[in-house]
Order: sequence, then structure tokens, then C-alpha cells
Amino acid sequence: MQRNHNHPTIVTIEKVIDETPTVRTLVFSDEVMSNILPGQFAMVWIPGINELPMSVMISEESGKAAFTVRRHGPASTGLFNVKVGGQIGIRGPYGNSFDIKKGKLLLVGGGTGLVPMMRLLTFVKSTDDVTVLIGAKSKDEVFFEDLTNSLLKNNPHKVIVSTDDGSYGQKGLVTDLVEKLVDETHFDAVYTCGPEIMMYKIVHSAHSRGIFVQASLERMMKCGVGICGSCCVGEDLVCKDGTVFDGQHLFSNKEFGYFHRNKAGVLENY
Amino acid sequence: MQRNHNHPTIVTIEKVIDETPTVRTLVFSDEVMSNILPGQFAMVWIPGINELPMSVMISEESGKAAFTVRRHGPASTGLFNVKVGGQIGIRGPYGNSFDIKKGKLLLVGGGTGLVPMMRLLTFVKSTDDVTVLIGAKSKDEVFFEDLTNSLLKNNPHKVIVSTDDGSYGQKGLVTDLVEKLVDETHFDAVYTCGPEIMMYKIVHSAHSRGIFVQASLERMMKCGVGICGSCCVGEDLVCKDGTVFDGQHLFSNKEFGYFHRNKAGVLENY
Amino acid sequence: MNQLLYSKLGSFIKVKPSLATSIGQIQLDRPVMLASGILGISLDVFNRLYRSGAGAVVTKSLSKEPWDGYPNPTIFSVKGGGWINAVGLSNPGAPNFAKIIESNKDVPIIVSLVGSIPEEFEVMIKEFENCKVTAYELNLSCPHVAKVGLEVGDDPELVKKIVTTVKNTTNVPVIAKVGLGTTHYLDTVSIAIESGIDAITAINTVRAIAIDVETQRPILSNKFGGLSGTPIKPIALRCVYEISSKYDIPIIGCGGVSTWEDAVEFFLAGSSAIQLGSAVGDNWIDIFDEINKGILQYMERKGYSKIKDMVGLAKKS
Amino acid sequence: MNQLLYSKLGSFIKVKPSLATSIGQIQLDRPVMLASGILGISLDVFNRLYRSGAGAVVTKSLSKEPWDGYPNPTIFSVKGGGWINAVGLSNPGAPNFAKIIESNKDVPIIVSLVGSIPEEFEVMIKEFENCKVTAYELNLSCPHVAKVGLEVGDDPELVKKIVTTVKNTTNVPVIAKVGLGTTHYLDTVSIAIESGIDAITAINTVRAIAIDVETQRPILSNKFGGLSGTPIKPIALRCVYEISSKYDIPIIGCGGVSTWEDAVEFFLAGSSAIQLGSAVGDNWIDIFDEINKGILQYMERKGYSKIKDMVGLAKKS
Ligand SMILES: Cc1cc2nc3c(=O)[nH]c(=O)nc-3n(C[C@H](O)[C@H](O)[C@H](O)COP(=O)(O)OP(=O)(O)OC[C@H]3O[C@@H](n4cnc5c(N)ncnc54)[C@H](O)[C@@H]3O)c2cc1C
Ligand SMILES: Cc1cc2nc3c(=O)[nH]c(=O)nc-3n(C[C@H](O)[C@H](O)[C@H](O)COP(=O)(O)OP(=O)(O)OC[C@H]3O[C@@H](n4cnc5c(N)ncnc54)[C@H](O)[C@@H]3O)c2cc1C
Ligand SMILES: Cc1cc2nc3c(=O)[nH]c(=O)nc-3n(C[C@H](O)[C@H](O)[C@H](O)COP(=O)(O)O)c2cc1C
Ligand SMILES: Cc1cc2nc3c(=O)[nH]c(=O)nc-3n(C[C@H](O)[C@H](O)[C@H](O)COP(=O)(O)O)c2cc1C
Ligand code: FES
Ligand code: FES
Repeated sequence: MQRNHNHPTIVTIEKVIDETPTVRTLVFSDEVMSNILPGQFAMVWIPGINELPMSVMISEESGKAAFTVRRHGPASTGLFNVKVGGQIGIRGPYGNSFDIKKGKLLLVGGGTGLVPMMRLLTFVKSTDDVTVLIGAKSKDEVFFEDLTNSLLKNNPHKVIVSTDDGSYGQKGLVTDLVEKLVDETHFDAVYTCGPEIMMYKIVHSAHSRGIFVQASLERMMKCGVGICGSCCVGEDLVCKDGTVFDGQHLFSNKEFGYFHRNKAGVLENY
Repeated sequence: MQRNHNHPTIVTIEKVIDETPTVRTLVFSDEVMSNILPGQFAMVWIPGINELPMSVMISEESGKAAFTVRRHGPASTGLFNVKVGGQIGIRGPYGNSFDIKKGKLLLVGGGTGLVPMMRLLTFVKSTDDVTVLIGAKSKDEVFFEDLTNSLLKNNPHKVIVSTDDGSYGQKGLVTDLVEKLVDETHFDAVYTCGPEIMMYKIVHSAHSRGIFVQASLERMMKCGVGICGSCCVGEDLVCKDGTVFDGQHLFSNKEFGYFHRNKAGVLENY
Repeated sequence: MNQLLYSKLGSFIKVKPSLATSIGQIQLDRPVMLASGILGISLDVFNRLYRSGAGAVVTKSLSKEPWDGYPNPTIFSVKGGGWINAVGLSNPGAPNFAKIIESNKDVPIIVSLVGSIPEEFEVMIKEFENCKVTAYELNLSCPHVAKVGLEVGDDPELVKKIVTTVKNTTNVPVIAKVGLGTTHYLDTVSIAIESGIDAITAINTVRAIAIDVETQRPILSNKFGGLSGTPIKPIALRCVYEISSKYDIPIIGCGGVSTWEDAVEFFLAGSSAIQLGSAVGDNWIDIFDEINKGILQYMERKGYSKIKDMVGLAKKS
Repeated sequence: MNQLLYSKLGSFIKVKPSLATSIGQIQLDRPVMLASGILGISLDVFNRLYRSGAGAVVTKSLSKEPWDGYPNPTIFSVKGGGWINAVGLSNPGAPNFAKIIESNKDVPIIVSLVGSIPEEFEVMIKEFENCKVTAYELNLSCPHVAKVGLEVGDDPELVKKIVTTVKNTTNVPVIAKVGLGTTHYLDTVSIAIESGIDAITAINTVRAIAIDVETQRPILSNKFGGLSGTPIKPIALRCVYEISSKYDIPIIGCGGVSTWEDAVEFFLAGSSAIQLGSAVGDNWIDIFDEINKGILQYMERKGYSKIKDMVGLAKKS
């Protein structure tokens, strides 16, 4: 029977990679998910526990895909704890994707926000000059640095890690680093995914300098298909209109960078 | 939207032709019905009155089709009375169709059983030698004679009319004529549609002489799609397995020519 | 992975799974039956369906006298899937029908009955004394004919009387077929169980209507009919789950089954067998073998040897 | 042919048909509304939907306090079409929500409310005193949350008290939203009318379940949910037809509308406006304009100048 992308497909976890003490990558076989676009996501059902939105991580093996999850609340911890052989349900892919420009590109990922960045890297041309900024709190929390270098081995590229506490790479907030970089170099495009305050600052830095910038947003998601409304940011629904928005557009959105909604839908400040 | 062939499509009657005092042909535009195979039928809804199975009559104009209906009980009288501009619902086509052989062909139609025969004629090759027998009670009830001649104008052919009372053409039962014809000539195939007793005798005459013969059966039909069971003849469902059956197969059917079922499903003798 | 290893091992040490099932005292070779009202008026057809893989056939619901049913249109195909029918319980009547199935030797036939009062059921059952009848199914749930079906099922006192009378009339197992009416179907189930019913079939069609926008009228001659097929599956499955969670009674799931997955869902929800009707209209009678095969493969993969191994599993989680 | 001539003539002498409609005192520019629970928690989104062609938006059902609702999975896509949801009435609560829509100027907003006792409804309505509210819709029909929704709708005495209290609290029109519960929904309609309700929305989702055959468990965290979308259209249409045949009360049809034909069927069955939800998940918000256009073309073809020209026509045949 034809696959209905809204209907959960059960997949079996084949490999679990510890990225950091709190971040794991779970690999599974799925043709559809192995071919999605950067910025798209899946809804991931952990039977008996919860279902949550996840960017789809690349895998080195063809026909495979992965989720890279940070242990946080009950839902993400449930996924984090799935063992090899465990079954999860996936539906999607949902959402739009990054517009892939050519030339000098800057990618900024914070935490698991690096996931769509890794997939974006598989779409860049070998002629593109790519700078990747990896932001983390501390050395412990840095991951995907080697992967980034290896994905870019045929490109002119730079991979910069910054940690808040300076325990690895450059010390300081990744957003300050972006401010510096966009002043020094003319980038053709800036892409970012990570904590919203981080994205807000980066969008601001780039947009105010007239640089094309896109961010992939995260919101509480229940349905993933534009029914429940829980993912709204102003008049935008992240699951249908996003996850990727232009800096231009985000600037006219009163809620981006300021408010999100909790499970009851109550507006809360960042 | 794509057409669901089980869902009634509303068409408008564009022309009404009086064939005899009790038989009318109602012409309408419908690409699907204009292209069906001989033996297939439609379920015809006369809004507010009834729905009944009807063979689909050919039309000279492309993209058009027709029903040729004999006024009988309330349902057929309802259809008979539909005027130009009136709307009816049609679903289908349903059922299988005649296997079209080459060579010397004999077609025998009784009453509105001529309808699938007319469509069959549009499928014969110009090299086929075609004999058509038209059976009727009396001169008044003869129709489609001119049409048959015109459809066969490029073929070696013969059109023979027989009336029970001899008021037109040859006198006598069409089945006696068939018996004579199959003795005189070696036919490659015999096709028939009409009253079941007539078909029973014709199938017998041909089959017992080893001639390939097919008959298109009529039964009480409610659904037309193999759900309700009202059209069963022995273990066969006319709407799904038919309407066309091989003489060979009919011979092993204990009910063909002997029993039919009424609206309650009670077996009744012919 | 564990699962894979497990079933690989399974195929070495386990015998081939069996499709046999039982619904209380009713023993069947295969768990997929033809539902009442579908192709159900001739023994020749029953034999054909049995050869095609149906584990049993339920007859059209029979009344004391023959009924013509409603004029056409009696059935309507819903655009997105499913059917709405108001055949009006046309049937040849119990006496005629008993003659039709008198010569039955092979087919597990479940005789479906409709009536308004206990005595009618009693009289009808006596007609079948010389027939091989696997079970009786009391249609307490047809949603579009007055005075029988749901109008009976919606009246708890009447249900009690009918079930009691029928149970006193015959030793053949008796099933009550319930549906969504104007009173709570779980109350009908409860009273049927109290009155000694052997099993429950859930559910019948759901009352519905179709209107043609061009001619601006209801399409079926009876206006209202019963919705069947894929649209009602999630509702029927819910009823099976609710009944099996609340009562200890064998259940036959019915409503919208068209794939082996559907059948398995019904087993997991707590039914020991299933019935299907509409899927025959969509896929013809090959559907029985197709579903049987799918169930078998699933059982092999999961390492089950019999249908009962999976009945009700979804309630454990 | 007659029809053709008529509407050809019609287009010369008639003005362009109007999509405006009224449901009792409620006046709307367009007859297609967003149903409750769909995208319904932010004024910015309401404005966008109104610009996209919705004639009104019904808010998510609001309770006195904020509710988190059930954990995910809360929504499930049925293979053959339709959705089963058990969001669990998660909502920011009436006080928070009143603040959100305080600045509303343009959008006809229908505020949906849930509660267990009359006083809760009274308190909530007072919260909206400073908001532009077109109507209140009492959710008497959510099939998957205990003590509210259907559990209220199934209790005629409670319905009476709630409707009476609400009608004494506000002059804004009040709608009761009914659904298929354990008591007959027509009884709920009847008692709501007796208690002074201004209009009826029919229907809510229908209780259902989905089970995953691989992991062998119900998929939704709440197990049971409500079936919406195309599968329930023939059932919802039947309810509208039944209500409009029996009572003289303005009706809003809801359930499975996804095309203009569906909308017209609901008008013909007797509803003055319709709501849709699931179709947004399948076709996104362009669905409103698409349906509006289809209705307009149909009205032109049939020679109608206003929606009311076709309301209830299918009952005349
Ligand atoms: C498009 C998208 C892609 C994502 N990709 C990843 C990823 O690749 N890796 C990763 O670790 N996390 C990702 N997340 C975040 C992830 O979905 C969870 O929200 C996060 O892990 C926190 O879950 P929790 O365990 O705290 O949820 P709990 O506190 O257990 O909450 C349960 C429910 O609330 C939802 N929820 C809670 N907070 C959020 C939030 N901020 N955003 C969305 N839903 C929320 C969860 O989906 C879950 O259904 C993504 C989110 C979105 C929207
Ligand atoms: C495949 C097929 C093709 C047919 N083609 C034609 C045709 O081209 N022209 C034509 O005039 N007639 C045709 N008929 C017969 C036609 O459908 C009616 O049965 C016949 O006109 C008698 O109808 P009535 O007015 O007596 O029905 P009523 O007495 O008013 O009965 C009402 C219902 O009974 C059904 N019914 C009654 N008798 C029969 C029967 N013998 N067979 C099937 N259904 C029955 C009708 O369909 C109708 O739904 C065909 C029948 C079948 C099965
Ligand atoms: C045309 C038709 C006729 C039916 N007649 C009966 C009947 O006589 N007695 C009965 O109990 N159920 C009858 N039903 C209901 C079916 O037995 C079954 O309960 C229902 O169709 C749901 O199953 P399905 O979705 O597999 O079709 C009928 C259904 C259809 C479609
Ligand atoms: C995700 C979701 C949430 C819903 N929440 C509510 C609700 O809060 N209050 C309510 O009255 N109905 C709610 N409903 C029911 C809808 O308003 C509507 O009655 C039902 O979905 C049928 O319409 P549809 O088929 O067009 O979706 C919800 C439906 C869905 C799918
Ligand atoms: S997650 Fe439900 S609308 Fe976006
Ligand atoms: S007409 Fe219903 S089965 Fe053939």
C-alpha cells in the first residue's frame, strides 16, 4: 500500500551514538526520511511515552536517517533512552526548507539546532565557501565538529566552535562571534537553527546589514500538520509556514524572539 | 475532481427518440459511457422514482451515449417519461463484456436486449460476415432494423427480423430461426441478449453444436457492485461475474433458464 | 532487531500459525466472516465464499415473512470511501430461506434474524431445525427500518425478552449484533449478556444520509441509510475496545475492515473474529484470502501460533 | 436544458449572489467558519483566517483555568481519510484568552466554552465583557475528556441548567454544539431549545480509537479520541437533516466538510452556515476561499441570490 505521510511508519533503531553525555543520535532505515530537505522535520512517536517534533539527522549510509536528541523533559528523555532494536513511529516529512544560495555561506547552529545545518551541508556546492559556527555551553556539549569538517572536506571552509565558558574553541556567545564575522566578511547567506534568542540576534545582525538570512524555528507542536495551532508565532504556523522563515519576514513578526506558548497555549516570555 | 465511477454523475437528457410506442431512446453527453464495452451496463437513477440497471446504447454523435428503455413497471416507466432537459444520475460502467471473435458471427437480440448487440456491432471488423436476428412480438415492436443495416453497411451482412405473429419479417419464434441458421451455416460465434428463455434456447442450440456462444444476462439489481446479492444466478453474480457468460459456463449453472429471484430474493420459476 | 531475531528463531522451532478461532462455543477455521446482508441469499454463493476463504457466512437478516425492502436507490457510494445503504432488509423470509440452506453440508452459516417481538424469533428459529446452523445472530441494530433493528436494540426491556426467548428456544449459540442507536449501545450489550447471550457482534452501519446537490434531494429512496466501510472502522474498533474492556464476552468485530491490518487491530482490541461486508464491494471476494494471508504473515512475524494469542493485547499497554 | 435556459436568463436579470448568511441573530458575510479547536489560540491567526475567507472563527474551547491537555500523541491520521484527536481540550483558559482577543476589531469571533457546572460558564462569559464576541458556542460534545463535553451533553438536566444560566448572563447569541454521545443527541437539542438556545452546531467528533499493529497499543496517549473529517460527513449531514426536520432552530453544520459540494449538501439539509476543521489539515487555509468560490458558482448556476434560498431544500422532495 502507498505510504500516507501523516500516518506513523514504525521503524527500528539500528544504532545509537553518544554525542555528548546528554545528546544521542539514533539511526534507522527509512528511504523517505533519508531524502528530506534541510529544515524539514518528522513527528516521532515513542510508544507509550510521547510524540515530539524532530529534525531529521543525516546518516552516512544511504537509505538511513537519524534523530539527534538532547535529553530534556520526559518526551525527549523517552526518545534518548530508546535502545538498539527499539521501535518508534515516524510521520512526515513536514515543513518547508532552506533556500540554498551560492557563494559565501555562514551556518550557525546551537545544540541540536545543528541537525538541520548538517543536512544543509549535504546540499552546498563544492565551489561554495562555507563557514560553520558551532555554539555550546562547554566542551562537554560540543558535537558534530568532526562531522562538519568531513562534510566540507571538498569545500573552502572554516569550522569555528565557541563555548560560553571557553572550555573549548573560542570563548563567548556564538551571537557575538556572528556579529564580528558579518562585519569582517560579506556573506551571501546566513542560516541558523538553535535557541530562539540566539536566532533572534543572528537574524538581527545579518538582516540589519542587508544579508540574506533564514532561521528554522522550534515551537511546541502537537499535530505537525496545521490543525492544532499550538506552534503559532504571531500569524505564522511553524509546522506549515516554516520551519524556515526569512529574516525579512521574522522582523515583522511581533512574537519572534519575545514570546512562546506553553502546553496550554499561554503566551510566555523568553 | 476525479470521477468515482460508483458515485452517480448527473447528466441531462438532450434528445428523446420514440422507437416504438413502448420503447424510447434517451440521449445524453457523457464521455465515459460513450466508450464502454458491449455487455457493460450503468445503474441509472431517476430522481424521486427509482434506480435501475441499463445497458448503454450507442449514439451517432461522439461523446454521447443513450439508454433505450421499454416502459414496463414503475421504474422503467419513470425513465421512459424523462423529457428533454430532465436530469438523471448514472454510475458505472459495470460488468464484463463480450469476447469479440472474427469470422461468421450471429447476433440475436430480443427487445431491449438489442442494445448491447448494437454496441457489439461497432466492434466487429469490416471483414466479418455478420448476421443479426431481431426478434419481436409484432410489427409495432420492431426497432433498430435500419440502424443495424447502417452499422453493417461495410460488412458482408444479413439482418433478419422475426415476429411472433408474422406481422413483419419472418413469422415465428426467433429461437426456431436460430436453430435453423446454426444447422445451415457454421458460425464462429453466437451472441445473444434478451429474455432468458430465449437466451437459454439459443445457448443450447449453439453449445450443443460446439459453437462458441455468449449471453448477456439480466437480473434484479440493487447495488450493481457485488454487495447486495440480488443479482445471483446460482453461484454467479451477474453484476460482477457478468453480464456476459460463456455457453459452457451457463450450462453448468442450475438456475439459468429456470429460476430468477424477486425483490425479496425468493426464487421464482420462469 | 530483537524482534527480528526472535521471529527468525521462531520460524525454526514453531509450527505454522493456525487461523482457527473460537467465539465462545463457535469454532471456525478462519477468523474472517462475511457480514450479514452482503451477497447473502443463496447457498451456491455461500459455498463460493467459503471456498474463497470466508470462515463463515452470515445470512441476510431474515424476517418471518418475505420482505421486498425499499425501492432503489438502495445503496450509495460515498466519494471518500464507504457506502450508505437502505436496502430495507429485503429478504425471502425465514421459511423460504430454510429451504435454501437445507442441503448445506460444508459452510459454517450464521443465520441473522430480525423481528419486533420475541415470538417472531422463536417461530423463525424453529424453521431452521433441520438445517446446519453454526449460530444465530440477532440483528438489534439496523439503523433504517422502523420497528426492528435499532428500534429493538434501543429498548432494553425488549432486548431482554428476545434474548431470553431465543436462548430458551435453541441450543445453537446466539450472537447479538449491536450498533450506535439512540440509547447507549453498552447498555444493550449489558442486558444481552445478563439475558444469556453467547457473543456480541459490533457494530452495524451508522445512520447517515447523502444528498445530491444537482437534483437537491436525498439519494436513497428511504432518505436515511446506514454508513459502512472504511469511514466507520475507527468507531467500530472503539466499540470493540470498550466492550472488551468492560465485559467478559466473546466479540466479533465488524465495521470497515478492508485490510489485514484492520483485522489485526480488531483482534488486538479484543475481538476473536471479524466480519466484513463493504470491502467485498471494493475488492470483490478475493478479499478473504488476501486478509487471511496477511494475518498469517503477521502471526509468523510476531511468533503467534493461534489467533487467540493476540486477542485483546492492546488493552495491556 | 430548462435549468440551463433559466440560469442563462438569471445571469442577465439577477445580481451577483451574496455569500452572506444569518444564523438567527448572528450575521455573517460568508457561511464557512473555522470549527473550534483548529488553529484557534491567537488573534493574529484569526485575522489571517478571516482574510483567507472564513466567515467567522470559533475559538478553541476555553475552560475557567488553563489546561495543558493530554500528552502527545494527540492526533492521528486515519489511512483512508480523517483524523482522530485527543488534544484533551488544552487551552490557555478564558481569562488569558479574553486578553488575547481584547484588541479584536474585525473578526467575527465565536467563543467556545467548556465546563462542568453552570457557574463556570457564567464566570467565563463575564471575562469577555470587553471583547467583540459574535456568539458563544457551548461545547456539550467533546467525546474524550471526562466531566465536560459529552458527559455534560448526555445529561439533560445539566444542559438545561447551563443553557438557562448562560442565557441569563449574556445578550450575545448562544449556540449549543451537540454530538453523538450515550444519550440521544436529539434529546439534548430539544432541551437546549426549551432552555432558550439560539442555534445548534452539529456535530462534534465521534468517539473512536486507533491501534498500531506493530507496537500493539492504542496510538493516542488518551487511547480514545474523536473522529473528524470526511468519514463523519454522512453522519453529520444526517444529524443536520434530522434536527431541521424536527425543530425550528437555526443550525450550523459541522463534520467532514472539505469541498463546496459538501457545504451545499449541508445547506440543502437545513443548515444556514457550516464549520470545518479537518479540511484545514488536508488542504491548508486556502480551503475557505476555494469553498466560497464553489458555492458562489453553484448559486449562479442555480439562480440563487442568497444562501437562504437553498437552506433546507432537500427536505421538500
Ligand atoms: C521543528 C522542530 C525540530 C526539533 N528538532 C529537535 C532535534 O533535532 N533534537 C532535539 O533534541 N530536539 C528537537 N526539537 C525539540 C523537541 O521536539 C522537544 O521539544 C524538546 O526535546 C523538549 O522536549 P521535552 O522532553 O522537554 O518535552 P516534554 O517536556 O516531555 O514535553 C512533552 C511535549 O511537549 C512538546 N514540547 C515541549 N517543549 C517544546 C518545544 N520547545 N518545542 C516543541 N515542542 C515542545 C514536545 O514535543 C512533547 O510533545 C525540535 C522541535 C521542533 C519544533
Ligand atoms: C444488465 C441489465 C441491463 C438492462 N438493460 C436494459 C435496457 O437497456 N433497456 C431496458 O428497457 N431494460 C433493461 N434492463 C431491465 C431493467 O433494468 C428493468 O429491470 C426493467 O425495465 C423492468 O423494470 P420495471 O419498470 O418493471 O421495474 P419495477 O417493477 O418498477 O421494479 C423496480 C426495481 O426492480 C428492478 N427490476 C425489476 N425487474 C428486474 C429485472 N428483470 N432485472 C433487473 N432488475 C429488475 C428494477 O431495476 C428496479 O430497481 C436491464 C437489466 C439489466 C440487469
Ligand atoms: C448492503 C448492505 C446490507 C446490509 N444488510 C444487513 C442486514 O440485513 N443485517 C445486518 O445485521 N447487517 C446488515 N448490514 C450491515 C453489515 O452486516 C455490517 O454490519 C456493516 O456493513 C459494517 O461492516 P462493513 O463496514 O464491513 O460493511 C448491511 C450492510 C450493507 C452494506
Ligand atoms: C484537533 C482538534 C481539536 C478540536 N477541539 C475542539 C474543541 O476544543 N471544541 C470543540 O467544540 N470541538 C473541537 N473539535 C471538533 C471540531 O470543532 C469539529 O466539530 C470536528 O472536527 C468535525 O469537523 P471537521 O470534520 O470539519 O473537522 C476539535 C477537532 C480537532 C480535529
Ligand atoms: S503543530 Fe499543530 S498547527 Fe502546527
Ligand atoms: S446487483 Fe448487488 S450483487 Fe449484483
